[in-house]
Amino acid sequence: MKLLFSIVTSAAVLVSGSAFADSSDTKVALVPGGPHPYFAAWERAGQDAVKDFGLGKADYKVPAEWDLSQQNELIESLVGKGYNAVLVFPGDAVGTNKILGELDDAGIPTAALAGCVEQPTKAKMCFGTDTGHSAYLGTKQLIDAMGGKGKIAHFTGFLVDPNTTLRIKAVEKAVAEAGGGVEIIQVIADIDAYEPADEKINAFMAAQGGEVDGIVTTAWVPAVVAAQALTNMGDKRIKMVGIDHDEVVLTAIKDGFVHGTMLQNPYGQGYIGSYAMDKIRGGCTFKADAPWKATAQTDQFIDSGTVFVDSSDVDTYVDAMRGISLEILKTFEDDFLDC
Amino acid sequence: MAALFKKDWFGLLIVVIVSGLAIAVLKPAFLSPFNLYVLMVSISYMLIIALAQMIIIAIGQMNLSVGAIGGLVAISFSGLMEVQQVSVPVAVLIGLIIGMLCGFLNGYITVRSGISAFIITLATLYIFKGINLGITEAEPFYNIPETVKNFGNAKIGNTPIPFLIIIPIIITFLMWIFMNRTETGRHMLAYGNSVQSAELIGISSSKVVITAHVISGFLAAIAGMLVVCRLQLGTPNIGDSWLLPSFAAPVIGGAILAGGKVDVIATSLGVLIVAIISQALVIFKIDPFFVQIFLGVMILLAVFVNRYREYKQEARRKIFSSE
Amino acid sequence: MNEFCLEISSANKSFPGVKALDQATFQLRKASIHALLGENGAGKSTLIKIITGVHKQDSGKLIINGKEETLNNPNDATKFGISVVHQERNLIRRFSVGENLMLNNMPKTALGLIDYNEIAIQSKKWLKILDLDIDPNTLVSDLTVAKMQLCEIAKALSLKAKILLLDEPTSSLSPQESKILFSLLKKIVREEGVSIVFVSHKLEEVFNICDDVTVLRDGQNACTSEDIKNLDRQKLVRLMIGRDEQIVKSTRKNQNTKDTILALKNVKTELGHKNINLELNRSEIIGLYGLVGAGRTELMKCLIGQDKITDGEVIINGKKVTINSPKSALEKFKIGYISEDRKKEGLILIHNVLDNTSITVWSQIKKAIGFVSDGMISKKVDPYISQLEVKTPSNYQLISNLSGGNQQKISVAKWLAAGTDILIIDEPTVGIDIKTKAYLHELIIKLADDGTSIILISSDMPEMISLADKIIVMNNFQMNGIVENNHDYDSVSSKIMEYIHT
Amino acid sequence: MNKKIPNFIYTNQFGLLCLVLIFTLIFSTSTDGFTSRFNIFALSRVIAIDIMIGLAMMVVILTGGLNLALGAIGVCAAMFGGWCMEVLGIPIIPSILLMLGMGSFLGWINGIITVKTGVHSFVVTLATMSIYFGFMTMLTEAEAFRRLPELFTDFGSAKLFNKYVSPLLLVSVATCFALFYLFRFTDIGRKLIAAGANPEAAELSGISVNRMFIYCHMLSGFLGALAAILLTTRIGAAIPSMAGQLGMDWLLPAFLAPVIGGTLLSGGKLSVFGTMLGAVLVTLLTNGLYLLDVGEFWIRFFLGIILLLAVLLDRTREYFTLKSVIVS
Repeated sequence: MKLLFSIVTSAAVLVSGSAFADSSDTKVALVPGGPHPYFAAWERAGQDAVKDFGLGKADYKVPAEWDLSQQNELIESLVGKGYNAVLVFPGDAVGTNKILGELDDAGIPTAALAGCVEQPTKAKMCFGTDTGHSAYLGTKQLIDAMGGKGKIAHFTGFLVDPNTTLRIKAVEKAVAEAGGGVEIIQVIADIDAYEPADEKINAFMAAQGGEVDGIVTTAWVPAVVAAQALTNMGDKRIKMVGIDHDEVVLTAIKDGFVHGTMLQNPYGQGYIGSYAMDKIRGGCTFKADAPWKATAQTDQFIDSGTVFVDSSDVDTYVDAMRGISLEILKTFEDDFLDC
Repeated sequence: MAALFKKDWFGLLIVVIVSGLAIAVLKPAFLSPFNLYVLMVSISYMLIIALAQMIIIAIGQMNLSVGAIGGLVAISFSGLMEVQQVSVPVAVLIGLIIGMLCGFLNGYITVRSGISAFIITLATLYIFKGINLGITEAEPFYNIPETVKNFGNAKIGNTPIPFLIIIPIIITFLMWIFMNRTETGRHMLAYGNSVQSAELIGISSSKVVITAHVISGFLAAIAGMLVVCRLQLGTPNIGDSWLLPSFAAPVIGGAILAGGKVDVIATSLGVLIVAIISQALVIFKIDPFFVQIFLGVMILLAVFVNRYREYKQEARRKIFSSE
Repeated sequence: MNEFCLEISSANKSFPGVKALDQATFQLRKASIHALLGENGAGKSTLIKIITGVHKQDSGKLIINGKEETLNNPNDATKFGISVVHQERNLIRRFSVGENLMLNNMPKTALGLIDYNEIAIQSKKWLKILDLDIDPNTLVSDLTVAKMQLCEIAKALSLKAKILLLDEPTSSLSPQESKILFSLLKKIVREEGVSIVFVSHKLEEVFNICDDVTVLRDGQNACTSEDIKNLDRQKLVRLMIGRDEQIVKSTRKNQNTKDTILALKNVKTELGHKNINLELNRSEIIGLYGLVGAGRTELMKCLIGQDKITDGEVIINGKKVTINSPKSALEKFKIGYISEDRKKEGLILIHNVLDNTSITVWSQIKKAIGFVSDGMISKKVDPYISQLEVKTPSNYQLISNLSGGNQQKISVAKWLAAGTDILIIDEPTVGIDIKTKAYLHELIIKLADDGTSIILISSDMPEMISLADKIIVMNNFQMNGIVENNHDYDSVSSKIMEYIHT
Repeated sequence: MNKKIPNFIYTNQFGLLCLVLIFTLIFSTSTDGFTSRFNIFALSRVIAIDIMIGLAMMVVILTGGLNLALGAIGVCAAMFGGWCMEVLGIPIIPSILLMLGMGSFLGWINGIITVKTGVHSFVVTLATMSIYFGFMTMLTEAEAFRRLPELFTDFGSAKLFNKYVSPLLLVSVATCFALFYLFRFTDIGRKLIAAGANPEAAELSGISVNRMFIYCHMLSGFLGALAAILLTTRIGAAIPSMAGQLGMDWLLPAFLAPVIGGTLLSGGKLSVFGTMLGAVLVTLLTNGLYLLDVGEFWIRFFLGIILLLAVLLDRTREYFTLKSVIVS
């Protein structure tokens, strides 16, 4: 809550002096993959975008379950209800494409938010985090913290999620680049629920806690549980790099049990994403020579900001995020759009 | 000794001992105090979850909403403490009452409508989980009081025994007494054996069914709160993953889904076996892609073993009857 | 002595659409055995349900020990010492005998927990009254059917029953077992002062042990508390069915054909049968007689391939064959089996008349790509349904809504429709009223006369003797001997008894 | 026999039909967009898949069992088909046949184990669910097959009848009719029902109950694969997460449709069109609730309440019709 609040107040700075006053008929739906705390900032981001950019609507709409079909159903009902732009966290990097294509056919612009869909796609852009790259950077940070050598464990989410495979490969890549000093001793996957994550991560700590030097987590739940486990053990020897901004993880960073976390920028995603959708509905198109970045999944990627945060800047990362958001917004129209 | 052999749980006990020894020999770390602690912690709430399902299996029904009740209680418990600043004992009490109310609702609707509990609890699963999400909007409660957190982490003296496991041990003991030594418990088993006979005997089905569901809700509530103690946060996801393990342990313990045959000790050993296996999978660094297959094969194996035992017993009975 | 311990006067009870009891009156003397008789649907079970507190009468009085009482539920009845032993077993099979006896009233320790030692001690007492030598710790599932029945009575007694209702208690007992039961009943009446209401279709039993008789017909009293000495069998039957009983006299025609259609030679089965030898001729009725648990039904189930025959030969029409499933028994060898357990093994209660009757013929009448319509089925089975005079509002009536007699007719009809050569009929008239019973007997004889060979399993000695051509006596999964039946009850029955005890 | 029409009023299907009509009326008057072309088309597609999933579960419920592995079978079939089309380059029709074969095969394994061990299929399919799904993730490494023939994926987006209806719905409705024919008008279908209603009686009446149970499981696998095919054309790719972790996302629609549709959980009684209407009702409700703006987080709650009311209503109907039958 605190976090959300500070992001919100920072938003005022973003838009001070903005010139977006005329109201448009753009109705943006911000659709996450399912109920999850990560996306909570989108709700406020949408509301602020309406206020600041004069959108018709920008509503945060959550599928009742983490389920691709449920998400599709929700999106379809939203379109039926008159929403004419959709920002979606893809329920599946491949499976979400079909519905985005159909929305495009119906004249509704869409974009992938927070995570990407794989190309070929009709999504106008992917604005968010390159999941693979984030895992890669996190691992790099971990290896640095370990002094370039040691044994690493990797905890991640559902195997059926293509992102999980990307993350496993990214971690392997970072380790390979570190030369022979670093070794992955175990990958534990399929722990996207708290109880099994608690069981398996603690079992790992019990069995290999003495051997392992570093832990990288690339999904929300494993990050929370692993941070909690290290805190409980009072272990500061094992270095850990987590993901996202769960309070448990942030507190553990402050207390020195976790080295750092790979933060994303959910508020900026929702805020700038809504803005971009309005622009596109207003007739803008993406430039052919826009400074896209390329990822393993798409070459129409715009980084919403992935920041590594450790104990030195855990209290101030909100400012860092704000800076990034400002930066992106400032040049967004000039860099990416033809209006 | 011969009497021991006939017990459902005897074979399971051997499995536990043999597999425990085998793992310990291959990986001595298995018997390290920390590992034993971890094992006991994970057993602590799984045991209660399994018992919450077991008592419904005893009366020949299923409770799909065990996890949803646990989740609802978990977030109510932590939410009360964080948002309403309610003291811990009061929050526990309210949590238990919510759990029992949910259970009562399941039992009452099942009895009064005569519709299968499977369907009723499928609907209430939606309702309880829906209230959970409606209240939390998927956001966890983080500010759990220190006493609760400490309880989740504390060990008894210098032993590797977690404080947490005291509750399940007491509950298991009470459940054993309940199922074996109290009239209501025996009436439940009788009801599970044959609803018609039980009613003719004069056992009140509404009393039996509602009591079983209330106990199930009560246990689910305890499990939900234990998970909060353990995770040190009240996340709305608690309970989502309970359904399969809640059935796996009683089934491995030889419970018959048609009702009337459950065993508290065998169910406990079933929990232990599942926990040992999932630990072994981590300890031996089994390829994550194999883990699912392994668990499935284990359940099938348990099924085959139970079947084989029954077959043996049947054969014995046949020989007796032809004498 | 002449005081009534239970009285029902002018009771009326209606269910939607049916008047089940119409001014019914019933008086039970203390320490007597009172027969409650009537055809199915005459109102017996409604009367029993009123006595046991399951239903409440619409009007009329219920007087217990001279005082008018109201019973709201079965527990109220128990409080007044009224206990009922149902036709269906209601013991908990996975519980011990002792626990079953004490289930309503478990002895407890100071802590309020069940005291199993005390259960054993107390239950032993009740078992002893019935001269039952059973360890109270034995599981019920390990008992024989007869012992289960006796346990049920022990259980009723354990509830301090002063009024005991027995609903068809002998339906699954052999004559010996019945005899034991009767002497026990007489003993508890004499020694414990218990009054018994006895419901049975077997009139021999009624004359054997009852003191008084009440007969119901269409919800009204056909006679009220009549002394049994004033009645004889014919009078009783007339009271029950409103006309004279038509006694079936076997008038078999061609009994001398020697055309062996089925033969078993030295058969052994996985269930434990040994040395089974049997020859069945065309148009012959062979009876299989024995105590419950003698292995008769089991032998037949092995014959039709549900369980395995492990050794010996099965010869059908002169050819050695192997029957590995009831399906091939029906389709290849035209053998049908009418189960003793209508509800569990014979019929599909949640399905309608048409589906139940035609279950055996779908394969026969199907057209291209398995097409079978209701019309085709009706055409095939309607003749049998009407031939058997099944009373049903329509072919789409659910079987569970039919009376027991009509249900049994359906389970026969489906095998008639299938057109079997060999028909195994297992206990065809258990729990069936006299009218339907007589009808079924005629039908069996007619079937045999028309060329079907029949194996008849029955524990009803008169039935066996009036129908079978020869009677095979079984005991302990073996054949003890064959009795040629000359339909003379006394001589044949004593021969059968001899064989049973060898 | 001569009163077929009035009897229909007492059936579960009629009650469902009324509910469907009532809710359609409520939603179309109180929400914007419910009757829009896009929404109706989208509904038709979701309904099509839910019907198929419901039917696949229904045929196992017929035996008094459950098929928890349904979703896992569906995903396995879809991934197998994706592999056939993308990697092996097998044409569409043979690939579809292979997928259906795969589904039936996995169902057959469920059936065989259930029949041979005599253990409740709930437990058996609980185990095979993990095994099938585990093999699937291991073999595919969770990689999706997304270069499927366009003709195949276009089917999922095609629009018929003035762009109101998806052809997927036609497939499902046709399947309903085929199943109705099977259960109502063929000897094998009648035998399946009889075996489910009372296995002992059916066996003694010359029906090979074990074989019938295996057929039911195979049919369930077949229909599960068919559902997966529809879903694959709809998603445009064969992806391992299409039915969620372990394929369990399918289970709720799979149970809801038959159960609301009046299929008896203890076996032996089913209603093909009831299942169809059940799927329609559930999808309609979800869609309507999304449109009604009840707050997405409360949707599950309202869905649960309405489901409860639906089954209770049905029970009340049964109670009253039973009474009226006795009276008449």
